[in-house]
Amino acid sequence: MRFSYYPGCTLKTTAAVLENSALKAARALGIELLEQEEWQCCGAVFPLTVDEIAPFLSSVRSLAAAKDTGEKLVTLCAACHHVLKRANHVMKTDKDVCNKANNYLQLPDQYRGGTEVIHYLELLRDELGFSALAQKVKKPLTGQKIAAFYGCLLLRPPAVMQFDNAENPSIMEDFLRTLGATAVDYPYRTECCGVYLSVQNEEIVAGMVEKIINSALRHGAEAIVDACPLCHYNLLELQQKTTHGKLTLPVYYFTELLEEALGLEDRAEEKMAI
Amino acid sequence: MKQLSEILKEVAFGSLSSGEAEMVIGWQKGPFWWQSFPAFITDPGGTGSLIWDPFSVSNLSKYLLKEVPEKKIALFLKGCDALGFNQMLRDGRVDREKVLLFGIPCDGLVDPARVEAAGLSKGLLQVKKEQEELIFYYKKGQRKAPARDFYYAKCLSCRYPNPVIYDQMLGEAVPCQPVERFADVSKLETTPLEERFSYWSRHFSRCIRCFACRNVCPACSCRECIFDLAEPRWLGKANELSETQFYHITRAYHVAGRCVDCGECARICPVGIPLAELNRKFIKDINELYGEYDAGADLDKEAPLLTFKTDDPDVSSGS
Amino acid sequence: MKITTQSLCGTMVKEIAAISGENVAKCYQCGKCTAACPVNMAMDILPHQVLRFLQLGLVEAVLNCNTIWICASCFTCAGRCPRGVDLPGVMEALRAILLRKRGFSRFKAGDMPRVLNKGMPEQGIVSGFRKYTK
Amino acid sequence: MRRIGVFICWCGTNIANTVNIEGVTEAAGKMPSVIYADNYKYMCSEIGQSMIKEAIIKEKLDRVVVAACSPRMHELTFFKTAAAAGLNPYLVEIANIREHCSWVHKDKQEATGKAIALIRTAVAKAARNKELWATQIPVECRALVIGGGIGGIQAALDIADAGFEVDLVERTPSIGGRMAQLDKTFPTLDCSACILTPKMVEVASHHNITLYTFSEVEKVDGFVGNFEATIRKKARSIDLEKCTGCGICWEKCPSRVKSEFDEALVMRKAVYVPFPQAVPNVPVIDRASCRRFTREKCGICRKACPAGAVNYDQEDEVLQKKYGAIVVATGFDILDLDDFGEFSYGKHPDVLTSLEFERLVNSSGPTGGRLLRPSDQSPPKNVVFIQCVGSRDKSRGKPYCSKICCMYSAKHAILLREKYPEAQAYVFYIDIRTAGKDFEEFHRRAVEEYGALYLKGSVGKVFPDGDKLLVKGVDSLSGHAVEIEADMVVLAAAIKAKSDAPQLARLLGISTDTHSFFTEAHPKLRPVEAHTAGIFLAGACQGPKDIPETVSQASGAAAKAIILLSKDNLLSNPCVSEVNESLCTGCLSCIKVCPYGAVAEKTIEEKIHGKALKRRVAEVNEALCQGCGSCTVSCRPGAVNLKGFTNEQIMAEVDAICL
Repeated sequence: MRFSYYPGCTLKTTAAVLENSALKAARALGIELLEQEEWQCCGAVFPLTVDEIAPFLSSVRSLAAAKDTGEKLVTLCAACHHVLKRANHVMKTDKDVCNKANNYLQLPDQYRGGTEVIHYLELLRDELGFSALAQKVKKPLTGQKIAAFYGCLLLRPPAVMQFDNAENPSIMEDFLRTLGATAVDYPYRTECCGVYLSVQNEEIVAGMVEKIINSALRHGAEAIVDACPLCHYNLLELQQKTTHGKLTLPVYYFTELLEEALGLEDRAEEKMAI
Repeated sequence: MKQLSEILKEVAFGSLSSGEAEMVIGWQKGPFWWQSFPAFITDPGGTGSLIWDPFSVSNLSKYLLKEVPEKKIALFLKGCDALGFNQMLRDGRVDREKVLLFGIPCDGLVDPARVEAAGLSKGLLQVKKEQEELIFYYKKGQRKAPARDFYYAKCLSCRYPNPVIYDQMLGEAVPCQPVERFADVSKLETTPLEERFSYWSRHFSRCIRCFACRNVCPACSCRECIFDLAEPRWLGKANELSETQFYHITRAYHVAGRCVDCGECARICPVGIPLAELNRKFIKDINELYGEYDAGADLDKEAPLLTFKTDDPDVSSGS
Repeated sequence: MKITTQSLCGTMVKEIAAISGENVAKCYQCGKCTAACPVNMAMDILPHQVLRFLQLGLVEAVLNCNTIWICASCFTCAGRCPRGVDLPGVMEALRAILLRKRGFSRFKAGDMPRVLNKGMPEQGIVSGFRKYTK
Repeated sequence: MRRIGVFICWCGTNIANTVNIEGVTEAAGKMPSVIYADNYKYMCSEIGQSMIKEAIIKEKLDRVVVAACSPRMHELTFFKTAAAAGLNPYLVEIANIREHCSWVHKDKQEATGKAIALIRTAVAKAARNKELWATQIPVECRALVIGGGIGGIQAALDIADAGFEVDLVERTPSIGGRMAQLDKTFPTLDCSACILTPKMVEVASHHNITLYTFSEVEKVDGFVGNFEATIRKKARSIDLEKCTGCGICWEKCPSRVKSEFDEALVMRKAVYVPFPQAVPNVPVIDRASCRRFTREKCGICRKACPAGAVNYDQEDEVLQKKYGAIVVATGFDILDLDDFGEFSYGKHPDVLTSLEFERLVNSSGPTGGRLLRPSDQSPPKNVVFIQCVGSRDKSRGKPYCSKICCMYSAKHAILLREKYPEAQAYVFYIDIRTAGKDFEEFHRRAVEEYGALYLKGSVGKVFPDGDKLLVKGVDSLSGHAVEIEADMVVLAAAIKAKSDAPQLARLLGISTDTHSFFTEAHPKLRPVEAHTAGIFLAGACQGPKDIPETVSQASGAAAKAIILLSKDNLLSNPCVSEVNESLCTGCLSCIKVCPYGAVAEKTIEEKIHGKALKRRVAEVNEALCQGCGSCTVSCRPGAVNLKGFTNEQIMAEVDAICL
């Protein structure tokens, strides 16, 4: 199985853990992820204004490059996935924007949304299959009660993202169960963590994180997993802030659990100890 | 391995002498190198004159409309002919029980105009095809050239070189290597409306109303064409451009969803009107609107323009 | 408050429609957006009221509120709106008017080191930068 | 040479103000074959009609053109006028110079020109009009009613009372439908069962009604006055004649499955009567869950039955019956709430649909009417009702208003207080719609006397929190986001068409709208008729409706059916298609496009080259044909023609406009 792979800036720096564990797991699963040459930053947020095309262009370059290889484009960072998937949708459905973008970029071939953008989790579910993944689990996470946190970017807006049932998703829970863990259901799993508001309004985000963490704890979670560097930062750093440094619920990227279940690496013991 | 033209003679002889067929429709050579005419043979002794060569372009199944058989008629079908035959079958114009079909794999036929354009026609006596090459025979000596260079444009975009219907297949199936067939249509679609109108007006103004396009078409199988009716008179007798346009547009509409894209209308036109382009525009539109559909390819598939579904959501009549 | 034809279809109203691509008349004020909004407690004008003000042509009122800066573009409202209104797009249009035309900037270069020191991921910094600055 | 008369109407000032009547009359007089042209202020009046009659006789007119309003309005009037003067009515042609001309134009000169063109067109067509004659079709004096809810019950009773035989076909084991599931009815708070049960019993005992429960209509052929239906009576596995309804069988039955009637809130047995007042009060064996049929063991009910009524070998019975009219009253379903995960429906037992709530307050329901929370069987104190869940929602639900939710939620708020005086109802609403007799008063009572708190706004999400449900919503009037700790949340889920409504529509040859509700022939003037003649609509299968509206429509549909059945013969519309066999090539495209199944294949024999040959051609069933013309446009050789609108006539019209 071979795919084009778009990493994004955060994965090369603050969220290197996410990328390293994902790539390691992919290799173990026989999935070839070819990092795109000369990828550019997706812009981190999808441009919601419809009167300018400049913010789309870097995404379109990556999408067009993937089309040239004929492979599906795999993303890992939730924000990059959101931006690329939506940009692709616009290219597919909005003739006007599509024409302008093509005119501007002067690509050798016109790009009209032909690439399929899939998230790493979708890759595991739809391309590899959770049942195939289950067979590769060497160290099942039996007995571990883990809460999945979806965040916004993978799920919404539902009509475009088509990731899962936006109000009642199950992909991450199915993933956790595949690894042998017990998935904890709690009502805040699809709420917003506060995203970039933590740049300026940390107190608002702290309040939102507190609700999420408390809800997960009340439902018996021993750890929480996410798929987005910014969710990860908010859940981890602002949890510590509200609890005055005491981490009540460890936070992991879903790929860290994958790595552990495949027997590639133990989660750092010291991390558990916090 | 036997030459296809030999096998063809054998099966023709066989079917006539066994009494399985009362007539064989095939091709025979005319006086010139480029002439391969339809032949109607009822005597087994006459089958020796049958041929299969790079000029056997006419679709023989259209003659079934004229011939009223008591026993079977045997005939030869190329890939394109088979689509046309199927369409006639779907339209209820031929009786499958009354025909014996010999399928012929065909990777393309030679356009005499291209031979002429290549300067090869002078003193030319005969053209034969061997593998991928054409051999041009002259009084003195012969010349060779790649066959594909001389094929009809319609053959280059052919997607069904092997017949989809037959009783007996003669020869080995040939590979399919079609070129994009909607390129001309797509190009025309992007030109401004006035330009397109003048493009077609220019072509239609040459029409001499010989109706060969209709007569050759396997989708034009009506017992009496509306353009031949005295009442109502759809088409005025005077040679008015607007009326000629009306004829051609109506013809295209009448074959819409049924045209098998054999390109015979354009090939036969004595004044070179690119009628196949008009048909292909319809095919392209139908494919885009209702999903891919190849008329004549699959008799079980619903024809898009002839399907009424009561579960299609109706738009309510409003206030 | 006086409502006039001029105030209802002023140039600003049209500009917001052009930038967001959204028609605020689609909103029938059910309040689902506000009810769904995870940050409504920090807003001075509630999301459904933003749309109501725009329906009334009261553009300045919404340009001066903190709501448009609190909106986190989490798309919860848009995902649940029964009328399919892209409220995050409207919020972005309002921010865009301030950032593009009025030289407004909520995130300044001087803020950068503070944010970086916190270990904030690049994704967050770029997002904030894109939302708060031209 | 024809002798055509043209009569131009002023329509008071409606036409005369915009069209130069004198100019038009003069122009008409010069048109080919027109030998007489005149005008009058009101052509449809007695005097106007007399003018036409006199002219037909005096001028020996053989064709008449009336230039007036739409043929929809007065075509029949002028047909009768012509007939009275001895002229075949189909020789009259109407030129619509009102709706198509004077009403839509301002410029008098242009409108006059257009009126002349329209008349020229009508004259050209009239010259080619032929005499047409309606034929008589006998009527089968029996009605079929599909669906045994309150709509079907009412229609069946009305038709039966008028003296006609009615077959009532109901898919489930009992008639009663949705109304049987309800506790009280708004706005009077009558007990639903108390007013419905007598009607159900009346159906069962009516000498003109034959009841087929646990039965389905499988096929309908034929046409108005002469339908032929195939009805499958599914095997009940219980002998209707022998069973006394004693109940021992279901007491003893060991299999338990979710009860459809109780909205899956409780279990029923595999042999069961859906509810105590069922008609007929005879159980059925649900073979899908019966051990006898699934595992080939058991047989307890047969052993236990004192009447020997249990028969495992019973087979489906298929009946063929003829009907003159059909009433469709198949009701509605509730929207599936899978896409509305924010309400936690299906995830938390105390989040209910309104219909489930209805069962919980119903004295014959799972809690004996005590209204207890499904989670812990405790009485709820705070109940939040949420309106428009999927209604008026073009994104995830249905764009239309479900019409009954405002009222039943007010009813629920009242019933809650009546059960538990301490309990508090909260109702989140977008708009309150109470446009029915005594509806607004009822709603106000819920607020003022029963203390329901209405909040204008929506609920964003329901967060299950311990044994409570935290409801986060908004009160948009105060401008505050609100949080309510609720014990129970009730969702007014949208009404939708039955999921198999499109299949039934196909079977009957009627049409559905984009939401699969059956469409009426005209939204205002023919609201109880389907597009297909002889088929009538009643109740929520045509769109969301409350009980009074359903009953009214059912009586309306019944009246229409009675009008039809009380005729010995029907006059057919002579404007139907005909096939010119010599032109027909037998491609049968016409069969494929005919919405009414009115075209069929036939084999003819003819001589070609001295040989007799068989050939297939198309044939039109004139009784089924509705004159829509689909076949004629699909016919390439022009072999199919619509009488009264032939290709020749239409070409003549086109030529008259263009040339």
